[in-house]
Amino acid sequence: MKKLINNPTKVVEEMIEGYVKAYPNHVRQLTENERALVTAKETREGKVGVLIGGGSGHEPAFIGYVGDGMADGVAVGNIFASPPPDPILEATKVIDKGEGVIYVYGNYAGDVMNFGMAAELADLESGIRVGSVLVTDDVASAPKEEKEKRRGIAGEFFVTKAAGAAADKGYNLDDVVRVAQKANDYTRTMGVGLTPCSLPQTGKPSFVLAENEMEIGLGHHGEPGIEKGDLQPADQVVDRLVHDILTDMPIDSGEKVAVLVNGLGSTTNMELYIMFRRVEQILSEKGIEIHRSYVGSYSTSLEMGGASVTITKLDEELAAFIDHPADCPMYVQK
Amino acid sequence: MKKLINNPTKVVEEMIEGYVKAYPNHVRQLTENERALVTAKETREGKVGVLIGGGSGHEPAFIGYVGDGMADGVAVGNIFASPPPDPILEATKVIDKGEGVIYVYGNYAGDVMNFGMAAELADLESGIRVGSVLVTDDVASAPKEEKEKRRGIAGEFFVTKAAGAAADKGYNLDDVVRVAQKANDYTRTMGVGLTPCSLPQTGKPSFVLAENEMEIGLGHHGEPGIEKGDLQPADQVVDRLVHDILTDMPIDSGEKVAVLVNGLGSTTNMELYIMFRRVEQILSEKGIEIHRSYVGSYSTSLEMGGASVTITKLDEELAAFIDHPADCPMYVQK
Amino acid sequence: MKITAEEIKVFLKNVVTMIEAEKDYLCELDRKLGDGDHGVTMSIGWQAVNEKLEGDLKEEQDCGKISIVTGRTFLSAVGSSVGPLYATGFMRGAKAFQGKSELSGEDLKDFWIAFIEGIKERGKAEVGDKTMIDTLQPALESLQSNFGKSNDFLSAFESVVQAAEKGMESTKDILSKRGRSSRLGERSLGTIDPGAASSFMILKTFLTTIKSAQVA
Amino acid sequence: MKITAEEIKVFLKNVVTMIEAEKDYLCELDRKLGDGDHGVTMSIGWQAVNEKLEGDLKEEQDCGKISIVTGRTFLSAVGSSVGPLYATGFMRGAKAFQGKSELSGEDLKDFWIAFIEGIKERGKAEVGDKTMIDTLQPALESLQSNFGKSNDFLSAFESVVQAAEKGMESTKDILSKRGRSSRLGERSLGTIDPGAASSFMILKTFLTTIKSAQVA
Ligand SMILES: Nc1ncnc2c1ncn2[C@@H]1O[C@H](COP(=O)(O)OP(=O)(O)O)[C@@H](O)[C@H]1O
Ligand SMILES: Nc1ncnc2c1ncn2[C@@H]1O[C@H](COP(=O)(O)OP(=O)(O)O)[C@@H](O)[C@H]1O
Ligand SMILES: [Mg+2]
Ligand SMILES: [Mg+2]
Ligand SMILES: [Mg+2]
Ligand SMILES: [Mg+2]
Repeated sequence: MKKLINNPTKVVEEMIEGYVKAYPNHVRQLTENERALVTAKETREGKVGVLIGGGSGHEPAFIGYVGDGMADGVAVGNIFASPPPDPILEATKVIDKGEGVIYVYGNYAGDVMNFGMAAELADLESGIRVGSVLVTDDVASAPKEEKEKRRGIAGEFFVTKAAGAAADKGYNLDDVVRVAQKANDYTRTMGVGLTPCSLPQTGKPSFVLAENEMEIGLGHHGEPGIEKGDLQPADQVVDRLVHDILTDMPIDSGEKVAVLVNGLGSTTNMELYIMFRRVEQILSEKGIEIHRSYVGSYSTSLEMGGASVTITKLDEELAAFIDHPADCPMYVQK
Repeated sequence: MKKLINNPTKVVEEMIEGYVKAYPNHVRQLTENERALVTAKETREGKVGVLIGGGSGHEPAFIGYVGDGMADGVAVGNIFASPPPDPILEATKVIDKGEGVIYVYGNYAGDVMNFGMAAELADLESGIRVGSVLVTDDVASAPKEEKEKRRGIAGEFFVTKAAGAAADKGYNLDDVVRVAQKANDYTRTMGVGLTPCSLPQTGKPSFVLAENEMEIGLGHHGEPGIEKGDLQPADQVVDRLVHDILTDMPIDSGEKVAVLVNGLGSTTNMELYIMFRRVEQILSEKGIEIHRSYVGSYSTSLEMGGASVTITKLDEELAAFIDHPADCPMYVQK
Repeated sequence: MKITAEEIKVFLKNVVTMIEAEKDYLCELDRKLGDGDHGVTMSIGWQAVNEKLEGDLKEEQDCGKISIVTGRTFLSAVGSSVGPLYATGFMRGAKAFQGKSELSGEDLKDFWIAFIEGIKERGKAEVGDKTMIDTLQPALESLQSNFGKSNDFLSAFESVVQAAEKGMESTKDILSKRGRSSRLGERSLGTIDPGAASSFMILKTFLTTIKSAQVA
Repeated sequence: MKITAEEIKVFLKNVVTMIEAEKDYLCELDRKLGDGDHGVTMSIGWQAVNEKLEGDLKEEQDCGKISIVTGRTFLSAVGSSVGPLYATGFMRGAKAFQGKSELSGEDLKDFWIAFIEGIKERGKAEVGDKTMIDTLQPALESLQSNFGKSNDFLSAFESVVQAAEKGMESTKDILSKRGRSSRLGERSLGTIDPGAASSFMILKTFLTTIKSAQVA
């Protein structure tokens, strides 16, 4: 696949360099570790730090979500690979303002180990309290009985948003963790893949689907999904995705939700709006109230084709946090 | 090409339906014409109305840029086709607050004729004064001596922003037109295409490039460009694009600019940041000050692969307008 | 010769059918030169006209009204470059048909002259710009001179279609200058302009329609 | 038997070379089961180790330090799943080498036991989870029983590599459960787990390295 890059082994470095140069008023690269970025503005004393991160290739996630009302720092891994403990630890030290730091990241073996090691080191070396919330929104990645094994995908946006808003409002670490954990518990995502992406270093497509095929539940890194089949019309695809979500997490008539229809990379906004149209039809038919909607490419898999639907149930507390303003390079909300 | 759609002949209708349902607090579809959208909030008496529009398939342009500080209304055409006069006219009537309306649109034969007819009708039928600014930022589309023949591409974002900010600040129609015209005169874009898009109704790729080919100056609708050649490293591509821009519009050391590195659809943010990195290197070497940067897919061509670089020279007036806040569904600036 | 309102509607119906058949070809031409949508645009516009023909216009006998509604409907459905162009053609042409349910050769000649003049005025393109004007201008000139000589519309229109075809073919050898296809390079050489093709096809469809009306 | 610090560095160098050769194959396995990057990750990590071998470690004679630096360097360069796993292996194994510039069979046995135990502790995977543990656990058991019997490290390690290979092969018949490849479907059947493959290759490279060290 053709890419506008210079050197496949330098893409992450050059990406970060460009990103930081583009948004110098928002983000700052740490001299201690070039894979650690924090907000350009120092955060206030006593604020719980919010740290996110994971592999690269999901932009605007995760680097795009550092800023007021969202994360205070991010650790950047290689493409589709967890960052090592060092940048996590260095960012942790900088964003800790005496009240501890929450790590919000997707539930992948690598991230669990690296963030876990960093959390231990932060405690041992610097006495920083770290709370962790692992995002497990991908319904397709494990059966309900093993929800704790599920992967984290687009729903991480809402979990980050909840944590970021709670921290911004002055909640203490335990409460920020509680809120983020609740957001994760209330969040489900189901996705569909159409066309593969390729790693710059291999140039090989991450999976193969025939010209008329789609795959339900395909992972955010091209991991195999749960069902391959003929490409269906958008409405039928959405029916399937929303059905699986609501089966896994029933929502009563009258309840409020936030919705994210997320594009994986090369899927157009036009298609995402058409998909959202159907999500809205289904939910409003069931009497479920859409409190706020997000439609766009919030968490990608390089240039993969496909999309996902995320639904987060909102109680009053979460609804307020979803409405909380944010000011990040790649996501601003008034 | 695989698309998540229902019916190829209904994509624009369903897209608008989904879009309006997703952002009911921001936009409203006119009952008089379903292809006309205006801000959900009534604009204030005496404010110059800003109307944008063009063919669909460029999302988030143009529908995404309706909101505070940007456009008050948008007319939505079929894919890659100018809207007819009706929705333009209906939107004009609604957003006119007694001080006239400015039309900002790309310089394409169809748009010129349709917006031109609408402007005539607005004057004849409703006595509404209309000023028009045609965006002509695409350096590749005509030589400098025939600048007025050039097409409008990604730079329309800056022209819309300037017009929207001026109108928001209470400028009168003549001044809004003057500002938008200045923004256009100070804006240049050069693009490169890598992979084609396909119209939902034909499914056929809009152009053919070999696996290692790129095309400089390829149009925003797949129109042939000025030069095909082997795909170059990102830095070399950017060098070429910026060189052509600066040759066409020399910028002195010490001058201020706004920069937009725009993805055409399937080009990743990672690649765009890598490209921005080079733009910044070139400009800072020349002593040109980047006042504000925008990196992302601001104006797409369905799922086309490729990117463009836009540079707008800023005097004090334009710099203030670039910094002006905005609150649109697909673009928020604090 | 006499052409009835029903025959005008048959002509329009024939255009609808013809465009569906030529849609892919017209897109193919536009992919080479422009944004690849000319067949789609024409199809959307003429399908909308078709709905009118089967609805509001079903009983309509005023050829002027038929032509105006055709133009307006086409324009509202498509926009694009050809929307204003063809719509202006039908709306200007309508003046020659106003209030008439039966049309003479003179009326038909006036219609097509106004049709083409309208398009020229709207688009301001010139011969050699590689647009439908390269088809329509020679057609116009042929109609003026041949109908003047013979006063036989049918035979004059035979020549018109021939001139139009030659004009259309000439666009192969011209660099693109207008519309979404306007550009610098030389890659446009060798391909017929899509609008030049569709306008030729419309003229040709008119010819075959009035010919079979004559026979019937 | 005696293994010198230089020979340990030769082993690490051989891993660097081996990984470059097997990079595509490891990615291919990971594309089938996971996110397709295992070869890339290993390559990035071992290239970083290679830089250390040619830099800071050039003169280093303390085998413990060499192993610690290898682990730390690998981890800082890659993160990922295998970063913490292999890094923990080298860092735990380092204890058996601490302060030594020459290693006995006993030291080597202790190293590999600590290496594997460290990975088990870090990843908490079990045999049958379709991970590198399916390679490493049989290797561990083989090492414990065979070295105990013979006290001949080389011949014991021959059996270790055989057991590791059998373990690696067994992952073909297991459904994925861990890492980025963890999922529901049955499509993972038939493919060797990439980490099971890379860990086998590392053990095998160690064997060939000490064999040629013996010969030399
Ligand atoms: N100014 C003009 N005058 C006459 N014909 C024009 C003009 N501009 C464009 N055209 C015609 O329109 C055709 C393109 O139509 P179409 O593809 O439907 O619209 P668009 O260019 O908006 O995509 C061209 O092939 C050309 O013949
Ligand atoms: N918890 C674990 N314990 C042992 N090995 C594991 C564990 N999780 C993953 N692995 C190994 O890591 C390998 C994948 O490594 P790699 O592709 O480099 O990392 P990632 O999964 O982060 O992309 C798997 O094939 C598996 O053998
Ligand atoms: Mg990975
Ligand atoms: Mg078009
Ligand atoms: Mg066209
Ligand atoms: Mg992997």
